[in-house]
Amino acid sequence: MSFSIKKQGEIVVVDVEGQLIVGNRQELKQKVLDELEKGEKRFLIDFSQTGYIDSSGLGVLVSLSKKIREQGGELRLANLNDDLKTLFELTKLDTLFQIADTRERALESF
Amino acid sequence: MSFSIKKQGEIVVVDVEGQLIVGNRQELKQKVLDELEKGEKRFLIDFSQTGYIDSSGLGVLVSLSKKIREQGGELRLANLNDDLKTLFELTKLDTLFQIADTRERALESF
Amino acid sequence: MTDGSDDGSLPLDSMRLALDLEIPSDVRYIEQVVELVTRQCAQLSFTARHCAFNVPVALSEALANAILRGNGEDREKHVRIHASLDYMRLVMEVADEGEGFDLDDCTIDPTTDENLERVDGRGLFLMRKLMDSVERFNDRGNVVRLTLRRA
Amino acid sequence: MTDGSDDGSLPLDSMRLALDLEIPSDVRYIEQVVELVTRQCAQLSFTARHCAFNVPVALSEALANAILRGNGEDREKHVRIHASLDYMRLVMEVADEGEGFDLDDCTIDPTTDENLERVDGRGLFLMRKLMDSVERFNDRGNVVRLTLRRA
Ligand SMILES: Nc1ncnc2c1ncn2[C@@H]1O[C@H](COP(=O)(O)OP(=O)(O)O)[C@@H](O)[C@H]1O
Ligand SMILES: Nc1ncnc2c1ncn2[C@@H]1O[C@H](COP(=O)(O)OP(=O)(O)O)[C@@H](O)[C@H]1O
Repeated sequence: MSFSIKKQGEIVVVDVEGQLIVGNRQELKQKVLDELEKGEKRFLIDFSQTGYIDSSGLGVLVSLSKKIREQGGELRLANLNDDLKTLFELTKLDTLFQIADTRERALESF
Repeated sequence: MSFSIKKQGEIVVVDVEGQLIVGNRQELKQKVLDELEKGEKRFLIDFSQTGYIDSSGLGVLVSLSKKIREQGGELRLANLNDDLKTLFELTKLDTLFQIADTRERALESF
Repeated sequence: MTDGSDDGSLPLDSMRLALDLEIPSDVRYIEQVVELVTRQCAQLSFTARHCAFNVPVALSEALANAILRGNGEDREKHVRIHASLDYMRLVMEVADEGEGFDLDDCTIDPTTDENLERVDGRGLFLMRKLMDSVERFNDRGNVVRLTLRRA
Repeated sequence: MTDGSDDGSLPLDSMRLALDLEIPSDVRYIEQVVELVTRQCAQLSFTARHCAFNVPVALSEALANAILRGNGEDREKHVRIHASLDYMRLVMEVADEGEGFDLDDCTIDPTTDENLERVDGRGLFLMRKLMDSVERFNDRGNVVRLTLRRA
């Protein structure tokens, strides 16, 4: 499991490869916060290569979303498979996040 | 698991794909006996694609070897991996069969 | 018992698998425990969704709670996992060395307006949504038992 | 118990797997039972040779004997398989519904000159060569127990 970060135009795109769980969520948090400190404002997390996410992974997404908003930025999510969609629906977090079906749509939506 | 038979020159070559065990040994036996009845005399069984062989599989080889010899023919074996070599050594069947390391050597040896 | 199918595929309804495991209190073990258990579920032809979603998420939550809450991440303390599964159901028991806790008292609803932006508190909620039952398995309350019926 | 390695790989020495299965008396099931059991062995990092050779051959022999000799290939009769394995060993018990038999009386040496060209009689011999022990598990003699120490 790992996170790869790259910049596409003005947007920081993070791919979550494997699980996003209690064992590695801090790594994701730190990577995104580092970019936020450098002044980045627009973030997209792409879950096309993600396995499962646990409650602490969801917690990190909520926390990042708040911190980014506080800096006047935006966090969007893309490419949730059916299982992950269900996870966001069960927790109603689908109402808190802007979720796009594809990476392209997410990038366009900023 | 399956057996593919083809003719190379004067030699009938049988590939054992998968296991040679109580559940399928009759199929091998019948295929070889059919060729023997057609008048074929030289047989090579190639084990390069074989998993494991059980005692009834060994029994079929012994039985075929006898029947082929009775018709004045010859049965040779090739491509035993380390596990299969051990199996033939444990049962001393390595002394009963002519076993070649490669298919080419086996074909040349007739 | 059915007679299995004609191609020699196993009669699943007579099959039973069990697994016991003990790990130190370190969250890095969670992923591999989950993989081990889901592989057993796949063996018994649990649905793809159960194998890729319900079981991994619920079990991760139970393990994380046992490691972090029950054992306070003290590596000297261990978490025991027992899983058994058959054609009817998967049962997982996760035991820690903690004081125990009250499942009902500790479960919140993270979907209310005031809770939606909370960072924590979704673990027990998710376990209950994804499993058919989540119970305290002993009086002390340090063993949680999760049951999932095979769909 | 060791603490596993730093990458989160499981502490195998605290792991235990068990498997129960019942099949009709039909040799077509053998291959899949063998695959199931060897997959569990691989899970516990048994050697490649144990997984690909010792276990498959010895278990096939025990199953074939139970199906053909013990149950006379009567599909109404069943063969039960119990396997349990941990860091130390694999134990497999194969039970049929037959009259039982005497292991020692029935084992021949198929490597002697007069036996070398026999078509049968290598099953018990191979089981004994490939396992650390082969025992009757009950008085009736219709349950064979195979044990293999993890190398
Ligand atoms: N194994 C456990 N041992 C002790 N307390 C636990 C255990 N599991 C859960 N709890 C308690 O239940 C609370 C809620 O758990 P949970 O819903 O998973 O959310 P979170 O762990 O994010 O707080 C925890 O904060 C903890 O107080
Ligand atoms: N499960 C069993 N039930 C009854 N008899 C058995 C059983 N397993 C083995 N035997 C007896 O032991 C003999 C030797 O078995 P084995 O060494 O496997 O050779 P084979 O099966 O080729 O004869 C069999 O012929 C049979 O008489």
